[in-house]
Amino acid sequence: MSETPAAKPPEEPKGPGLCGQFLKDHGIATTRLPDSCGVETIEIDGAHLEAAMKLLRGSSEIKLDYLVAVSGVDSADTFDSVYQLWSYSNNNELIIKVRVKKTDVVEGQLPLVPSLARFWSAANWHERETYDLVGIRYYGHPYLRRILNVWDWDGHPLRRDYKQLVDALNDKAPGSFR
Amino acid sequence: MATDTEVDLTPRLKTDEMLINMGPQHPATHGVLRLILTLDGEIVRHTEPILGHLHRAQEWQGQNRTWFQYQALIDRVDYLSGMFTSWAMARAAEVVDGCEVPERAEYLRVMVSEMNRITSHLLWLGTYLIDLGAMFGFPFYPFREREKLLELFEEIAGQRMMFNYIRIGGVMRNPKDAWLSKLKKFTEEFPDRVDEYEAIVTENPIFLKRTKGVGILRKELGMDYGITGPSIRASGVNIDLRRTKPYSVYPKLKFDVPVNDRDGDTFDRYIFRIREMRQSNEIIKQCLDMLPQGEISGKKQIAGLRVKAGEGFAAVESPRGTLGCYIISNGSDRAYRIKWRNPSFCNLSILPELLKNHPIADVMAIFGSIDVILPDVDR
Amino acid sequence: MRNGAEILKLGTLTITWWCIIFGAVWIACYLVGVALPMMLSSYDSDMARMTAETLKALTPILSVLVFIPINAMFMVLIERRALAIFTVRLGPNRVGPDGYLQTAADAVKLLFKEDITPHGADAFMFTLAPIVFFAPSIFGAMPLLAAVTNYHELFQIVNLPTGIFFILAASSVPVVGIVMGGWASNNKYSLVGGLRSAAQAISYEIPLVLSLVTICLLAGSLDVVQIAKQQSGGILNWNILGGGALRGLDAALALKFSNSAASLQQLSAMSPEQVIKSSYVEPTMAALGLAAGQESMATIIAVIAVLVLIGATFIAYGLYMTGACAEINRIPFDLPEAESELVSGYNTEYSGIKFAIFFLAEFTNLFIVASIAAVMFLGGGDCPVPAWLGNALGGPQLASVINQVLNPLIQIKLVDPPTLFAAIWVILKVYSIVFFAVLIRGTLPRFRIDQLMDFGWKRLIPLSLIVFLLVVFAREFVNVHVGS
Amino acid sequence: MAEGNVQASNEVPDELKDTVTLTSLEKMIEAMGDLLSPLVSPIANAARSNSVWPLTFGTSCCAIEMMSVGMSKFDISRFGSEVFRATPRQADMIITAGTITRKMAPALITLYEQLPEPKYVIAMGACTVTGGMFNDSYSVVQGVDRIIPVDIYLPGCPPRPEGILDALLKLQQKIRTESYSERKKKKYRQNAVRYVDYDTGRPLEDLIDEARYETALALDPLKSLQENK
Repeated sequence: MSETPAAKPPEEPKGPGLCGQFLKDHGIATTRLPDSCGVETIEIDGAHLEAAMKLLRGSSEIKLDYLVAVSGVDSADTFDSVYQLWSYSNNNELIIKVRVKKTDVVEGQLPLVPSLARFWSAANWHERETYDLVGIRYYGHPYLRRILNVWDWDGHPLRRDYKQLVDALNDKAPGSFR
Repeated sequence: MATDTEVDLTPRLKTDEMLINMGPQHPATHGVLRLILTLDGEIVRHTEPILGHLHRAQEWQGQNRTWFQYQALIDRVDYLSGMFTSWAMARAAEVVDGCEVPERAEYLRVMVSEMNRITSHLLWLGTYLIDLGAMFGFPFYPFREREKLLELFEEIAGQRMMFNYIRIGGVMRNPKDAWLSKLKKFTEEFPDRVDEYEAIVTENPIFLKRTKGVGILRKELGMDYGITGPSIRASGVNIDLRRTKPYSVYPKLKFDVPVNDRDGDTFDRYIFRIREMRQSNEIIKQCLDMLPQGEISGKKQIAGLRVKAGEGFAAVESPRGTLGCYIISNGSDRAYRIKWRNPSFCNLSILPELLKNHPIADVMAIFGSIDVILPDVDR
Repeated sequence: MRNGAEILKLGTLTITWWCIIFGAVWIACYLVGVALPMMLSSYDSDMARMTAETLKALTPILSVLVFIPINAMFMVLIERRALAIFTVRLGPNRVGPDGYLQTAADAVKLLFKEDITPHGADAFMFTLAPIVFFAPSIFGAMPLLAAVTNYHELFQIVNLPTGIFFILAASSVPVVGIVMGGWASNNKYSLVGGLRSAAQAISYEIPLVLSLVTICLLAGSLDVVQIAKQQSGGILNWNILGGGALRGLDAALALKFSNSAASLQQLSAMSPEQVIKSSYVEPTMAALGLAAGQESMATIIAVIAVLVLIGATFIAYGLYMTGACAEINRIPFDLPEAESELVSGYNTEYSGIKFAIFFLAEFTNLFIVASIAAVMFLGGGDCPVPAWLGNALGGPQLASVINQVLNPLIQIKLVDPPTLFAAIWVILKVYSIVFFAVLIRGTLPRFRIDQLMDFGWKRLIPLSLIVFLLVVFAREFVNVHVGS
Repeated sequence: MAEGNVQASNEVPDELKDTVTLTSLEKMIEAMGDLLSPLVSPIANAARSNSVWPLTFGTSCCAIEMMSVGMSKFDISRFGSEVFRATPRQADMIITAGTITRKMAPALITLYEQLPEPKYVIAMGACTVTGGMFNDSYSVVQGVDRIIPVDIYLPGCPPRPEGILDALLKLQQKIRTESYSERKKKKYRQNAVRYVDYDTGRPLEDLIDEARYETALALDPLKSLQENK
């Protein structure tokens, strides 16, 4: 259960893709990750996320104006915040990842990623959900509260080290069903 | 009083806002949504949706069940269109795995999921009329057609609602010829039935009064919130993955995607669903004619089903909008992470904006019109 | 064809239930109002006479008390069965023979159910509300009794010279009960429901009353018995068709159909124009001050006036039905208990017997507004077949045959044929209105509160005022019921 | 019956309970006690069993089948149960159609307690019988009998509408075997606080506190249970 994704076969580092080049032109550094199933995937530093998103959304040629989803992933040594970007008007696609190293996270605190909810309403509930389930704190979010679980829930269920609450309502151990 | 020279201008009658708690148990919240409405008289000033009353940890299940087990579970993500949830995950897994899907399977997938779109819209139509207060009478008619389709589903998949029919790599079962002819018969009857609904509903003056000009969704606002599906097409955004990001055999099929030319209101969202049902019926007809012979699964359906390592995102156009699935696989028999992008979840987030300054009776009209399924929201 | 069989079953059910209801009321009234006083009359003492008189006076009350619960149970059942037929279902058919006792089971169950007063509710008001809601439908129905039983002597006691005012006053009381219940429940849905109900009742009372006032104007009376009497003699005399404006036509046709030589001679001497003239021309001439040579002009005006009157009364009937639907909270005006918005509206917190009373009263109110419509617009207990046509078709012979058959019963005063026929006609009329209301319930969605107000104040009230004015002017040119 | 699972420790104070007033008929029957019970039982049972009004309570997939059962093809109205009441005060039975999660549990308890006696529960679907396919999810209640007493278990995911009809008939049979006075004595203990005061007129910012309050309610029965252990 706690296996990490198998290491990818090392790919040749390609040059920046369409969106990576566009961001580079506007002075935002990105790292190109291996394409996920043919979709350009870039890693970006949290500090530049908001600026990059504004650029990508506003530009007329890229026009990635459709934020499909924000996901949180508890990877082997990082917490990833993954943004799927599409466009309403053309066929561009982009996946942006913001990675926070687990070693950088202060003990007892949550990893921090800037929030997009202030200027992109679609991000609002997705970020709340990711905060709820994976435990990534989106700073600058107007209303960052748990959305699916009750408000004073302990822990973040989709973390690999989550210990399930056992009580009168739910006392069978996970996996006992199978 | 003589000493009082100033006139008291403060209003004598103090009015107060009233908080009303709607749900989680309420006949019109389609299950278990809870809305905390701030009312000024009967006008809604602020809405606070509270979700998660049906949070069944589908994503957590995805990490803890094998692929084969999880396939059976995901119909429950959106129980009115189980074919689409299955298909979204199957597509994502196929994209990651790189396995081929036989053409016959693709046609069957299109067929059953369009059938499922019809059942979903039919149920929506019935419940929407209940929301508008037609408690008896009309709501029963869409169910009549829905039952016919459910019988067909039962014949091909063994279940009325939780089909588990579309599997990673293909579909589960080959339909018999009798089934295909029954379906053909249904497609021939169905347009007449839709005419019947339209005759009862579309020309009903009270229905028109209740829906026209209510809950206008501006195009830009909808795009800002990431709304998809008929709700945004009724507001003039042309996003239908079957056409804009074509998948499966949709490019080979002839059908229109109805798109509005103005900001849509509740009535537009109704009429566009009706039109979509007609289009779906056309698609099924074409599929029946074009259905090729051949294999139906490109992957062996065994308990130890594995998906190659990698990550990928794939989406299908469900009756409610873009239904996406983001998979990270590490090559083992279960997923490392599965994230669902549910159309209802995103569409629901616009509800507070739409409800603002509408009377409380319109809460149902608007909430019903964006067609939200609660397990699709809460997972 | 299965649907046909279902409809047949529904018909059987209806007739059986009618027999049960009327049998019960009939026997109760007979025992208390006729049989016991007759027995007592053999004792020649003041005490016996006084008791007999008291019993007679109590009969109307007793009849209503027996009638209302059984009738409401039947109405609930017929509504459920009819809605089931509209939606291709079967409806309750398990309890008793073919489900005849379904609502009786419901009633008994509700009687045995726990009766809850919610925490924080005003217990006194909470208990009082259903009573306030239900009581007016009992005493409000009283003045109608004489009108629907062909002025039977037993029910003359409860007749009032200003009966329709009394009925209207009584029918506006239930809303107080709704507001009381809504307020006392300590529940916001109830409160909103109660307030909606008050607003709705105030708006829709006006067209309702105006449409009835229009009829009173045509009838020249506020006495429901008087109004019902005026309409006797067939459908052409009913208030829904101009309030007596067609009496001239009726009279001419009667002449034509009567086979006596004198009338035939009289008829053949008249041109069609004269037929019309015979009933209206004089008042018209007087009103317009026309000379003798301008008769054709007067005739045209009279015909126009008749058409206007027919249209106006017909619209008044529509207005009355709309207002009544709103008054008793039926779909599409069921906002006070809007199930998909306010859970159950004003009765959200009511359970057990109190809820049963609300339920009962709702259906009783429907029955009462339908009977008002039957008496005021549809001729009360009058047979829709005009008298001359009935005579031509052999009505008197039929009546005499029936009289002979029923003779033993008539002898002991168990049956009074005119009352019997009047009751049957009233029931047919009332239940066709009830059935129409059920049909509407199975068809229409609900209004929104602001649209409801809009509809009420901007459409119905002006329309009802226009109708009223039209009638005021048009009746000057025609011989309507007034003064007859 | 799983009444034992419902803990008495957080019983509602009397002043918060709904008042139950008996009708004079019931008072009479109660006064006569067990004597009258054999006479009343058949009448009461026949009436109760033939008019079981369900509450419109549906959380997920099963709710759709519950709707189907009221529709033309299956037609629950034949058994007099098509009167789906939206308010618990007027219903006799809850069909727990769909998964009950921890967040939903307090609402369901409240609903159950708002039903007037006699009240019945049909646990519909695998999720409410045992937790079903979501049995080991962190957020799912493993069987609705952990929070309210259940009369009929109806397995299936979701059960077919015929299954619901069967469950209803079984429930009717069960009701017919009851004794009136026994049923009166068997009182369910109130546990949940009925009036979660969402709307005390506080400003919306305070909703946070209110939601915390609700959360506390959701978890309270559990905490108290652990303390007892």
